[in-house]
Amino acid sequence: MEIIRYRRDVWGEEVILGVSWDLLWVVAVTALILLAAHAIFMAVLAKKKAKPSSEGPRIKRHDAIDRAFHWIMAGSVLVLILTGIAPIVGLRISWLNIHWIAGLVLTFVVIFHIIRAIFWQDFKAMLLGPSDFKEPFDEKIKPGKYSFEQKGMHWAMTVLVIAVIATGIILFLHINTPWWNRPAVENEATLGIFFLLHGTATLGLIAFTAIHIYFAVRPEKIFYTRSMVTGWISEAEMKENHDTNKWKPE
Amino acid sequence: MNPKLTRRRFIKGVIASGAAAASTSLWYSVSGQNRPAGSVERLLSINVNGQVRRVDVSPQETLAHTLRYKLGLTGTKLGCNRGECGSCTVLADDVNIYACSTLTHEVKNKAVLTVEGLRAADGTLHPVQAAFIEELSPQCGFCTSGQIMSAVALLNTNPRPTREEARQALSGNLCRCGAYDHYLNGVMRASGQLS
Amino acid sequence: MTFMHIGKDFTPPDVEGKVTGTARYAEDFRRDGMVFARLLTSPIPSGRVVSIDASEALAMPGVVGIFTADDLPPSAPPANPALAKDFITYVGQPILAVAAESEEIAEAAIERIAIEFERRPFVVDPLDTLVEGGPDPYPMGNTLIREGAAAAAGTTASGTAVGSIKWTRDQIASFRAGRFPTGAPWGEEWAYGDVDANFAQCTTVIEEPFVTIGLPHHSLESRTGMAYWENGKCYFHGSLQSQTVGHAQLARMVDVDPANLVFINENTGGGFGSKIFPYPMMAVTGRFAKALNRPLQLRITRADEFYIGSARSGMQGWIKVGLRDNGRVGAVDIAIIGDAGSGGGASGSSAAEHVSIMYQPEAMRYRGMSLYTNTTPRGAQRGPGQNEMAAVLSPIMDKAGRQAGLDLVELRRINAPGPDALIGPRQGTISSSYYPQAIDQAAELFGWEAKKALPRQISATKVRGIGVGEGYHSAGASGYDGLLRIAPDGKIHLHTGVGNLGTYSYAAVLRAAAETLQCSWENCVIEHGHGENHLPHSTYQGGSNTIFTETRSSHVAALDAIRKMKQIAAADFGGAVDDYSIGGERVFLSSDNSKGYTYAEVAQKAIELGGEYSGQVFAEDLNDTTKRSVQAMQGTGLIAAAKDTLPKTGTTPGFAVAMVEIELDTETGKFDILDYTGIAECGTIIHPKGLRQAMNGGGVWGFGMAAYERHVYDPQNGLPANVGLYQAKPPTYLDVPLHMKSGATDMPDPQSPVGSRGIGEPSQGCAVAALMSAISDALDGHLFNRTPVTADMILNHIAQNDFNTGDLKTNTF
Amino acid sequence: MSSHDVMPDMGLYQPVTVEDAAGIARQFSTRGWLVGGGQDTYGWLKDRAKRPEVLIDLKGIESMRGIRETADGIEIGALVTLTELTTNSLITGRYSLLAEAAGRVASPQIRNVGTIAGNVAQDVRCWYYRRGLNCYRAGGNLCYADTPEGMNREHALFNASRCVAVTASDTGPALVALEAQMVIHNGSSERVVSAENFFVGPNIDITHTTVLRPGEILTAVRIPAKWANAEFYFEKVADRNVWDFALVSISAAMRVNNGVIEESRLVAGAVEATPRRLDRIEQAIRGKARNQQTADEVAALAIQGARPLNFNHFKMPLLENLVNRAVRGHA
Repeated sequence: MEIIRYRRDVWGEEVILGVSWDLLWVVAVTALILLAAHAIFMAVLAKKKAKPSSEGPRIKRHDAIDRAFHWIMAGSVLVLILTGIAPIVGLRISWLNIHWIAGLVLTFVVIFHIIRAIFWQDFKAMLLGPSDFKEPFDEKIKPGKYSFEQKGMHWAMTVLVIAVIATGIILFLHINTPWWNRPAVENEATLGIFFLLHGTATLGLIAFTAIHIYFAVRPEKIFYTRSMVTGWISEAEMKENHDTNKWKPE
Repeated sequence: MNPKLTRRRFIKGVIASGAAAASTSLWYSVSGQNRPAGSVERLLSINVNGQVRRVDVSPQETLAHTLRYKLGLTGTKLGCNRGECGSCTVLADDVNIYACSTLTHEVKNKAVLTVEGLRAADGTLHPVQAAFIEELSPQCGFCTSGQIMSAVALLNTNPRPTREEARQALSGNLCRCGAYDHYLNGVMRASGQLS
Repeated sequence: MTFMHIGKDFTPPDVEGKVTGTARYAEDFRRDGMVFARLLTSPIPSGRVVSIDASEALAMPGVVGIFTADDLPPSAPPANPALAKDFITYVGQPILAVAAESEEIAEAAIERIAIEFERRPFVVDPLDTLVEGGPDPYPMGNTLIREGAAAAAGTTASGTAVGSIKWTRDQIASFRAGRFPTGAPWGEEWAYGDVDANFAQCTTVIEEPFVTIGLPHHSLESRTGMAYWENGKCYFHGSLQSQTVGHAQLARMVDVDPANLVFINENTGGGFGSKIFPYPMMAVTGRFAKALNRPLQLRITRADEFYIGSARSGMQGWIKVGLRDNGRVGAVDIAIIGDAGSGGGASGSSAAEHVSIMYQPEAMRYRGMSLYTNTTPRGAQRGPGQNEMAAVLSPIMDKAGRQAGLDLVELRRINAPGPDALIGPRQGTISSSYYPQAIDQAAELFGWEAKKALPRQISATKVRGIGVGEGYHSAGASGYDGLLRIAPDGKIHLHTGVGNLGTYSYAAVLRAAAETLQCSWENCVIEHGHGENHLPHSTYQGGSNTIFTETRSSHVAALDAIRKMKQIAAADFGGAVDDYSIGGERVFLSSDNSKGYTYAEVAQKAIELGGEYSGQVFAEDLNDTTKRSVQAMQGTGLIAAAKDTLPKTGTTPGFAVAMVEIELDTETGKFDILDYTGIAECGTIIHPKGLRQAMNGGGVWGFGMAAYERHVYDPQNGLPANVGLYQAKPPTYLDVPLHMKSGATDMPDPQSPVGSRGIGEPSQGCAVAALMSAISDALDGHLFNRTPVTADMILNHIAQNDFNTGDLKTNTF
Repeated sequence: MSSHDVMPDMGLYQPVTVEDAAGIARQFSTRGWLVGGGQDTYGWLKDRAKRPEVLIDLKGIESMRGIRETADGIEIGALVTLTELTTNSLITGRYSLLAEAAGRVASPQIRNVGTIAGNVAQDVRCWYYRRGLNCYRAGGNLCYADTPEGMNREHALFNASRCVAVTASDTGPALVALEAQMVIHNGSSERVVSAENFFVGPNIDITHTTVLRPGEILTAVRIPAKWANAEFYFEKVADRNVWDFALVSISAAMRVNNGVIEESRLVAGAVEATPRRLDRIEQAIRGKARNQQTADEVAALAIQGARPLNFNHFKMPLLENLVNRAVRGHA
């Protein structure tokens, strides 16, 4: 199996076309196996804890605007993944326009989110410090607003999304759009590297999206998902999962 | 202009491992190795100019190649080897085709007629041949065999074509010398319409 | 004058082989142990070979060898190397050849060869290299420098170098906009008369830019060669237009003594100027065969033929023409940038010469240059210079004529070159001309006046256009050798070193010898096409040149035979040589025809006498090739060999005039040619069917150049877009008229013993010019100022789209 | 630069049933190549621009031959040659549009061998792509034709999504006009796709021109009786009249009653990657008289949405003019 797709062009030069889409199946199968293993582990071996009640006082976890951001982003990422892999898996849809429009949506919401997170939100709450790394290994340590896993997922997603956006914009500049005509490609090899990066980042994004969705629907975590819809978690849920010294909700 | 001044490596070579496998089996596959089961037999009997000839034909071999390289019938010319000129025109079951764009295996059950097979048993020229001489139809002659074969195919089905029908029928034969008018005169003469 | 043979049809001996398939061309020959070679060609338009790794290919079973530029004598730009190494200058340029037991193996081996290239800047449009700062096609520059007269026009023999020439951006912009660029340097220049003073006397003066695009020859037989060496002799099966004129050159190329080179070339599948002389690839065939010590066939594919098979030069130019109030052309000023491709020569000067002869301007100035581009090498193609000039000139002259209120045929008639016409920068004379009569003959046969009166609009979407066009080419030389042998069996062996490229002139010219000898054609045997047939040094066969030149050679050989026969007869029967006559294939005493010999008897006598009669002694002024042939035949009959030293003055012209009527569909941009009439002015007709072939074939070539064929290159990567025949678009049966009319003045040229001149090139020039004029006429005199004019250009013009015309771009649109 | 012209070494299968052929095709998937007449195939292979390992010659499959009448129209076997289409009385009698289109393909010899299936399934024409350049359609990341300096006179006006190549088929547009159905067999089952949906553009699948997937074989083309003996118009404009691909072609079928167009199908060739149905024209002429006036009124609709490249602007007036002719009914 190859990792990178090459092709020898008529000038005899080996040009990188992009990531090998065989890896898509590797990623999909690997993610599936790992998640299935986790599910089985949780179902069979893990200590069953009582689920904290969702009744009682409600603690605000996400502003409406942040929830909207999350879901727009989620939607655009899913659309991007779907339209991006459609031609690879042989799904015959007119994907490209949807893909770049979704890409633009994603880009705008990400920019919005970055600005908002830096200036108006508790940016520190998401920072991943050295102390956070003790958290998974010590049951006594509870996180602040965001758990180690949540922070990890956030930053992984941040890196991947920025990577797909950055490479995606470069690729976007190479197609015809309502605003410009594509230029002549001066260097096919460089373009190929951007396709490779875009593809690689996509594979990562697919894997992390799968993990994210999996955890989002796990019974012990689903209240977070609910909070992403409704904005609140219960006080019981908060106390069970968070250190109130570190997270002081309004 | 976008001069690319970088030194770049050029390797005319194996595009993909699959292609490499295909081409390595090239010549020594004559002995029959590397042939997937169920594919065609190499040893063929083909009917050319009324004679059944036994030939060893590789699966991808074109009829023009077999005629010229294996059977010594060099009257069939290769002008382009791409179906773009008509110099290789032969008849397969009386239908004019481009021998360069036909696999020999495709015509194994057909009667192939080339320019060498047109003379009568007593050596008399075919009427098209005689008429082409009379009209001095060929110039350089490289396309002539093909022109003749298309004319023969036409007259087999339409013994008295109009000049327009003749040029339609011969239109798959390019003449770089531009002797079209003269070939048409030849067809008209061969069909007894010019004297 | 009544002739026995001249002006009568005959069946050339090679026709039967062509219709039965037995005529053999170079690639039809096989030899025991023969290996097959194939070329690896460059994917890059400009650069050099850094390294070649053929180890993998050479290790393949069945691969017998590789041949690279290192195996050839060194060559320097602008010479066109057979195999490139340090100077790759076009996509498709051969880099190396691989030989193997089969073609399949050779092709597979080519894919296993690793080459490292270094790229250099490249350019596909001459104006892009001419502009300051523009890329150069060679590292040392962009233009051909002809050092002295050593290099004849259109060739790149020794005496040439690559120099550099640049214009400012303003000068380029001005030229592209159709104005003469002030202060710009040129490569060559000539003038006669006072141009400015003559313009001042003109009442109609027009200035127009023009562009013509090169096109490949695409001879249907590619330049495949096969060679083998036996006992120190090289046997070479090749495809050339000329059989013997290039013998010494070919011998040098394959590195063999000329006496040990046997060149075999009975049939040539088209040449059109691209096979006049030995071409570089022949060196590879001959030397590779020697290196391997095996018979070797180097087959040239259709794509290879596009790359190395030569092409017409393109022109980007500007012309200013002035008419006096009597319709005479008073002055012409013309500037031409020629696209020489890679290592070729452009033909601007001969283009200008066309203007000078066809319109006889009182004063004229030409400025030009030949620029290289990273496109295929250019060389002579059917009237190089003259024919593309004819094409663009015709509608421009129509415009001037219309402005001056002249009928367009009348305009040509007023300026037509008559017998006292002058030509070119030196204003030399011509041998004869009946061209004004040819115009009248054409107008009569075509019905010009009647067609002119017809309505332009045929229907709502169809318009009629009529046009007249003129073609010219120099049509004859002198100084070549004639050779014949009368055998003791009475057969007259007529030897010729003229090539057989399909015009049948190789045979037709020998009929001049039969005519002089007053012998029956049936008793003549033509010896040609094979070095072992003992051939004389004959002219190079550049179409038109053969008939005039070689009827003279044939004639002098026949005169030599007659002299010798009379001497033999006089010696035996008494009396003076002048008392003897010939007739009925006998030489006899004029006063008593019983005293004499048959040709058979005189041949036997010649053998007995020896000496000059049967080739033991021969004239010193014969060419070495002829001498060798005479020596090889000594004692086999009466040998007559002579060099043509008959008087010759001035240029021998070939003229043709054509008239075309088209029906142009304004909704599709397509047109049908309703009438094509071509009249040749080529002296006496020697072979009517051959002449019709030349006229009609030239007509088809003219249509191709006018409407279909051209080079297209991608400026981004230097790739040619239309390598294959289906993309190059030579005209087919359905692109030419169903009937083509032709004729000739049939008046004798005094400098040919039978009165004949050639017509191969003018037959195309008149056709392309007439068609260009007819297209322009159909569109109310619109000038495209270019060839070809394709359907898209016509559509764009009608739709008032200003896209892709103008700007003088060549090769890229 | 490749100047090869000898066929590369490869395997050849000559199955005699559709099932066997589909089986072999499935087995080799993208390494196999279906051959009918082969007139587009061999050039690809000689150029080494496509490198399948085996050829699957379908010509031995009898069930894919012949032209049959069916309850609703006719069925044309995939192996029916273009010449047969021009001579068969069912076609020349009822569907002369198809006969005319087939008669303008390439050259007589190619029509004698080339099949209807091959003509519709042939790959697009783009000289860059056909030279083996690494373009989108060849699986690469760029287009050489649609660039500021690209030589794209023959390329697309419409719906170019990255790739600007056009369909080369003359019969494809005629079949779309006739509402043909394409019968596709995968060895075990059959599916039927309308001609209109049979062709796919680069926006949907940039490396294929039809819906055929590896292992699938186009076995027949069905033409419904609906358009039998309708009024037809076909015209192909190409540089040369032989061996040339359309610059633009038009195929039209109309039902005309008392001079009024009741229903019509107009399809243009060589203006995009697939045959282009001109539905705006069809709607605009419904209920109108078939005459010059109607033609002049509607023709401009044909080029709405056209996006010309550097050198193909001429295709706009050409398409408009051909639509005009088709609507008015004469050249």
